[in-house]
Amino acid sequence: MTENKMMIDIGSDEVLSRVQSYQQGGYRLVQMCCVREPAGNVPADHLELHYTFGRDYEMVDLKFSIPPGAAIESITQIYPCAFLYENEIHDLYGVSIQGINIDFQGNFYKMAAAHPFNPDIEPGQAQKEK
Amino acid sequence: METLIFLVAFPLLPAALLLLVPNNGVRNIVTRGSFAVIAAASVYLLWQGIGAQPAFYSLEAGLIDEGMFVIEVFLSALIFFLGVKYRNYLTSVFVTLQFALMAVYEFVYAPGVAIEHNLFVDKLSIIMALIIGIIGGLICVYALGYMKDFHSHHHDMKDNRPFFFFVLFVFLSAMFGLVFSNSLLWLFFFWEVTTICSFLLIGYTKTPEATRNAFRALVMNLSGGLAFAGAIFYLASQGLTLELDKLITSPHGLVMIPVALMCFAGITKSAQMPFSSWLLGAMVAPTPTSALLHSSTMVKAGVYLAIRLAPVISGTYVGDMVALVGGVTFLLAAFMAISQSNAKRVLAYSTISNLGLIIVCAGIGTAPAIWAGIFLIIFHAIAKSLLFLCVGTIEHRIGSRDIEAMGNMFAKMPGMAVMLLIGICGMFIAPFGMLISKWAAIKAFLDVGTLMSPILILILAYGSAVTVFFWAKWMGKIISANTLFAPRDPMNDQISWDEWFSEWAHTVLTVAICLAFPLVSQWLVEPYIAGVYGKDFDLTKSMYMITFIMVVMVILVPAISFPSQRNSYAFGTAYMSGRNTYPGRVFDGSIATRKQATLKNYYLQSFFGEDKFMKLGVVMCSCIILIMFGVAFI
Amino acid sequence: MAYFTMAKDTLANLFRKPATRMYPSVVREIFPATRGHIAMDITTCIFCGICQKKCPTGAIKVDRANKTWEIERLACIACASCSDACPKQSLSMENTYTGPVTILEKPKTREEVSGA
Amino acid sequence: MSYFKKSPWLLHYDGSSCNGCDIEVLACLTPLYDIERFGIINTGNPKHADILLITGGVNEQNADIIKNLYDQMPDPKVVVAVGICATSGGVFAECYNILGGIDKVIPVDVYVMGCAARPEAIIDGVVKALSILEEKYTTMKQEKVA
Amino acid sequence: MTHLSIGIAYIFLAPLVGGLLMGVDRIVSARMQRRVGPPLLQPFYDVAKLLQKDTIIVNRLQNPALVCHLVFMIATGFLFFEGSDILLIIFLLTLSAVFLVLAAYASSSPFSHAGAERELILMTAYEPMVLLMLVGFYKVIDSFSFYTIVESGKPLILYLPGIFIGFLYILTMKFRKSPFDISISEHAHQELVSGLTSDFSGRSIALVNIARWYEDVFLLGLVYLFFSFNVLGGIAAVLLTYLFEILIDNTFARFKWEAALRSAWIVALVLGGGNLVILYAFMGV
Amino acid sequence: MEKAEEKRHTIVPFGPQHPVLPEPLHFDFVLEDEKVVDVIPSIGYIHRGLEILVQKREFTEYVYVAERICGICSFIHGMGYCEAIEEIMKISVPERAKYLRLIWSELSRVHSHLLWLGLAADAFGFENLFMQAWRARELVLDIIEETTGGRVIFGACKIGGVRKDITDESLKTMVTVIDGMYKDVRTICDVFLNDSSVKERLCGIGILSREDAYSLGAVGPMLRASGVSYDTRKLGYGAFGDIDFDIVTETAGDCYARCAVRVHEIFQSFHIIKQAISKIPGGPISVKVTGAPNGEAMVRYEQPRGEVIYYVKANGTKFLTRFRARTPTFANIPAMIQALKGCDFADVANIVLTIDPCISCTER
Ligand code: NFV
Ligand code: SF4
Ligand code: SF4
Ligand code: SF4
Repeated sequence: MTENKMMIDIGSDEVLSRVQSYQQGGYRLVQMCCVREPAGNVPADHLELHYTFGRDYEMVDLKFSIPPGAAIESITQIYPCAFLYENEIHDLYGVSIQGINIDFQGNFYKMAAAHPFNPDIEPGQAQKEK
Repeated sequence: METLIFLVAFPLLPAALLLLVPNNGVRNIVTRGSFAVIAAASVYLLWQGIGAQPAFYSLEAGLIDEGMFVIEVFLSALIFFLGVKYRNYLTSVFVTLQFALMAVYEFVYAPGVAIEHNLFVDKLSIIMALIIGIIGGLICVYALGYMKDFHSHHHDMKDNRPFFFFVLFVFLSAMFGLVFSNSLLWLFFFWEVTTICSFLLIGYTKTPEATRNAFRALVMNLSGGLAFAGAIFYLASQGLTLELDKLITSPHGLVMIPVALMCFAGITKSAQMPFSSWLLGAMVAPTPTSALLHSSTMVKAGVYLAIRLAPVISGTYVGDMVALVGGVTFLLAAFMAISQSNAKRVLAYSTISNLGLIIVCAGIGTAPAIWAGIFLIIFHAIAKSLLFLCVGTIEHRIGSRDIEAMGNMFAKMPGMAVMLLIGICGMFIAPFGMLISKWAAIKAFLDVGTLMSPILILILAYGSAVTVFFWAKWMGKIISANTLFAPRDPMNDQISWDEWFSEWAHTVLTVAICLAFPLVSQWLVEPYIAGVYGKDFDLTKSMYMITFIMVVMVILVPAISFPSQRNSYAFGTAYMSGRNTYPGRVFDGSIATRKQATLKNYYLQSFFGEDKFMKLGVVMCSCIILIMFGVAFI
Repeated sequence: MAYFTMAKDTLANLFRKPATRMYPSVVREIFPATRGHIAMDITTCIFCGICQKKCPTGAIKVDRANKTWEIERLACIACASCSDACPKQSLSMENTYTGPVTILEKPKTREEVSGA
Repeated sequence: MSYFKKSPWLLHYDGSSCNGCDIEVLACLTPLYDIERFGIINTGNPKHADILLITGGVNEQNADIIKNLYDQMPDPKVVVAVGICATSGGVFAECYNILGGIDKVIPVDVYVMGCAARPEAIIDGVVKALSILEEKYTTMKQEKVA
Repeated sequence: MTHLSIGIAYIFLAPLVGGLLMGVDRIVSARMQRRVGPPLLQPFYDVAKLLQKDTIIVNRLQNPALVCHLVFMIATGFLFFEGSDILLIIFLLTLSAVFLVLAAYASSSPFSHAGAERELILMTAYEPMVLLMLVGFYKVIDSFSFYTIVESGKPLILYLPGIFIGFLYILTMKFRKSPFDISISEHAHQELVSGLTSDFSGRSIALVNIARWYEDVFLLGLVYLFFSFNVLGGIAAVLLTYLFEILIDNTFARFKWEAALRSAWIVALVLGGGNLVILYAFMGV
Repeated sequence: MEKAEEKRHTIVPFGPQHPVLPEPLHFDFVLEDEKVVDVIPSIGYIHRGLEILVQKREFTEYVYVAERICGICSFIHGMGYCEAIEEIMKISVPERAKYLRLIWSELSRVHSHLLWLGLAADAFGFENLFMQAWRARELVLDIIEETTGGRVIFGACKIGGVRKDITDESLKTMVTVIDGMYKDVRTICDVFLNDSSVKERLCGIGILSREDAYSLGAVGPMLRASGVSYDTRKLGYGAFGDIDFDIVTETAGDCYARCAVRVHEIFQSFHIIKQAISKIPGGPISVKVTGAPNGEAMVRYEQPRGEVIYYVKANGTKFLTRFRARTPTFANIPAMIQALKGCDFADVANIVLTIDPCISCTER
């Protein structure tokens, strides 16, 4: 069996509808993660988010980038188990994610640094925006 | 004889006074004074009775009988009316039937019946009189303080204390009458009065729930009364004796039917399954009522009758069935007590359970069984009353009668906690009363001589095992601590003198009776049994010594080791899996919260669920009762 | 119902020799490949500093100018990255582990190692 | 005469370790190493323990836990830091969330090196800790007398 | 008089025997697991150490309760070997156990609390069987005294095989062995940490351990009664029983409280009750 | 009337220090008697933040850090990291190295599963079984130590291949040792699968339905025990393409099924190792790596606990932009919480352990 995986760039506005369609297509959430130094022509202080879905041995990675300090919608309404990833992204990168079903309010990891992967963002800024 | 009449009649005096003079000061004085008089009189009765033979008296009955009949008519009419008013027609039906039976008796048979002795006193009566006089009296004193608080807590309820105390004292009077009556007619009369008194007390608060439960109690007890009336009717119609002493010495075959009927009455009154629900329902009443019903009066009337009848039914199938009803009730009520967190309900189930054991003893009816049964009555009355009083006081202080709310009691109300602990110890811990009786009961069951023996032993084995569970967890709750040094509850000091007095008196009695039980046995119980069974009976004397030492140890070892601990060890916080802890068992919880680790007892609902066992018990006991009647008629 | 499935073996174990290695009274021979601790042959070292660069924990400090080479044992994870990279084979991975130290023996400064 | 040498009870807490040392500590309990030979019991409860065995470093979140566990142990007690992470933070020393070795929050008596620390090394470490434990008991007793 | 001196001897020797037995237990267990295990005297070392260690308490009531636990445990065994009424002694045993539970309640951490509850469940589970056993003794020997039973020379085991097996079953609970070690554990294999003893330290645990030695000897005394017709055989049987309990300990997963309670009750009913009924039916009533 | 139910809720802090949890993990349990009514987990006790070290360590040294994500599944972390870099740099690893990686990764699966069996036995109170499982595990550790030089941290992988070769002789002895282990492990596993007292504690406990397991994103034995046949090894990464094996699945979805899956996987791994040994080609074990990676890659492997995902992003320097590991335990946590609801307190340890939680992997 050969590996069947792809990475798709999408706009940040189509995230929810895309995720929805994967959910309906029987995909499950494989992972979500965040990168600070996006590639391509996106400004350097943007964050790039990866939402990965899988069905059987097929894997699809949705990539989109958001400007610093932007808030995004949670996908826990679609994939309830996403709360772990979202809380993690929030804590590590300071991305404020709205409407997480189990929101740890920034207490997912208790850390010395507020948002260690994204030192630019003011500590607590993410919470304030909510 | 004068003492007997005095005891029956005297309580009516304060009753009348309290009803007519609704003044708090007067009530306090009258109640305390009457307690002193009644208690003194019952002790005097003991003084007279020790060493004496049972005494039988014939009172010129004509007028009294007539008077009783009139009262009975009046009461029946009242109940009939109430039944109709509250649409509780079953009550009316029962009372009508009962009245019809008695009326027929009165007009058809009464003239032909000669009653030789209508009053009597023997050692059992003395024991009962002491319980009624001292424990019942103490409860009345307690009620002074309690009811005052009660009405200051419940403004929505009408303060009808004069009436309440009136009923209390009438109740005592009726109980005295009940234990001194040799004439079944009189016995029946007092029997019915206690039924009505309890009805009035349960319904005291007049809430819908109270009224409903009062009627339930009434209906169930009336059904017993009906059976009692039937027994009298049968006896009279067959030309048999209507005297208790003669009845229990008459040849078995003839009297089996009325005796079975009377046992049934006893079963209803002592809240055995399937009739236990009335006693549970009675919990809505103010605590003195519960204490009274559970310890010294009402239910004790039921077991008293059963113990009295024991010689007749002993060794018969009727006796076996009675024992089985008691056994099943004993077992299942104990099971159900596990699933309760409401302190009063736990107490209620434990009462039902213990009464069940007494009924078993009565049903077995051998000399050792009766010994055990009588001691169960004594110990249970004292300890259970103590527990009710404590729970009542605590409820007013902490605003809850839930066991789970009683954590930290030792720090907040040390005195109360000690009393409660002693009361609980009295119910199940080794050298204390209930366990001595249980020990005797096991020995008694060993030698029953039929297959009843292993059955009852099994029942007892399981029943007492669960007893440990629900009492011990309650004790645990009391001594567990939320914080190291909780401030004393300021409310502690507001507990009224009457309550304190009554509770401490109970506490002292609980311990004292354990130390003194050899004397009680020698002076009262053994002579009674010797009298009834005609043979000398004596329990291993060596046991006295051991229990004595044990009681002393149970009191002394904690008393010595506790103060010696005072400052020798460092205090620390409890282990919380390494999470940070703060005073009061608070810890750092998930998601940056701070929580209190709550310690709740287990109720094992899935295992010892109330519904399940209640249904089972009702069905089983109903069947057993039917069989009992079946074998009685055959 | 299959209780006591382990009973036979358990009883047999009573008569077997325990599997225990009686350390410390009997010391087992350590596999030659085991990564125990880093040994240094200071005589061959050219103080190039490659080992310092390759060390993932920064346990090695090489001072080119003063020609010193130091290792902090309490930071070394025995990964053998340094010894793999050393151009002179001055470093080698020995298979004996470093013993525990008490608070008193804990080096206040970086332990100087020359030779062993 | 003190019996601490004969009956040291362990509490093992896994700090921010990678599990490597953690499972090696557990391996010490098992037949091949069987530290019960020395009378050691893994109690899992600070209130019973004499020796606190910590693997892994200290991070922001478990610093309190470690302190708390240490406080809940009755005297005399010793602390053994097992593995490089516990002694110095090891390979993670530079991570943002690692404060360093165990000695950053509680006093450590014995350091066991190795990544992962070998069971033999752990046994050595515990044995070494025993004499310290005994010393501590002696001083404790003297203090009590004084 | 000799009975009294045996009783007194119990007070002094029981901890020695109990401690040694526990030492043997630990070694045998270890061997069964292919380990070497601790020295034979390890239990004594442990207690000696615990006595030297500091004690931290959470509640002032916990140590007095433990003292009571120990005192009544000693009293239980003393009276037993002194020849008093066993029925009464069993109540005393319960009393002692209740004090242990109370101590755990007093120390009031979530784990000791749950341990206390579970211990109560265990007590509920084993108590019927204990009572049935005594009744069985009584039925056969007509006495509740250790010495009358011993002197009767009757092979109780032949009369009470069901009861003996039932007793073995609950003995596992009393010895706190797997599968019934649900309320207490000194080894760290417990969702309840150390269960009852979670919040005891130093001296408190020492008290618990010593009481346990006394208890073990007393329980083995009960086992001995079944085989008392032959002294040597009896002692051998007791040791075999102990060995068997260790084997059970090493071949079972821990039960949950519900399984413990239910199974113990069923065993008591079927084996204990059945044996009794047969006794009553055949031995005449 | 008071609300009886709420009054009876016991709140118990469970962990981070708890004898049945080998690793720090905390739950606030809300219990009624011993029934779990609610559970709130909290993690972060092992969060080290090692992913950020890619910015401080050269990518060639980072493999030592990656290996120390976890001491149980250490090898595959190192290997996964290397393969992700190799994918970006388009390095083709020598065949022999692929086979060696496969052998070690399967050995690490065996040791991890045996370790788990022991811990699980401990959780349901079977001390003897715990001891025996760990005794057997030492045999695997010996093989590992002999061939890699480390007992739990292998340190055998590097970018471009492996650091150590296994001699043919060693491979032969490996086969005999494995053959010898069969019987030993069989007796232990038989107890797990057949003993009634064990079954009592495992069967019907912590049931996770197929749907839940799938939609909550469970992976590994947790997923396979619920009847989903999914095993990343089937992707044929490394040398797995040449290996013949079937995915182990169970359908019950309870603790017993998860246990059974792991038990069968142990034997499967033995089988795979033997196959690999019989097929292993000769040749070099590594290629030289020059330059620095640039690009991104997302790869997945089958860890003992399930599918692990590595995402690596490089920018052409020696320091990577981002390394991320999504570990199987992380993915299994929602499923675990689901399985915990309504269970008995006594089963908590069982259920938590049947996901084989590895917190150091989870939190990195
Ligand atoms: N979770 C996890 Fe691991 C595994 N298997 C890895 O990715 O153990 Ni620590
Ligand atoms: S790499 Fe080798 S030669 Fe260079 S400094 Fe280090 S030890 Fe010396
Ligand atoms: S072995 Fe590893 S950690 Fe130790 S000094 Fe060498 S490179 Fe550094
Ligand atoms: S010292 Fe090494 S093996 Fe031990 S915990 Fe730290 S990284 Fe893991």
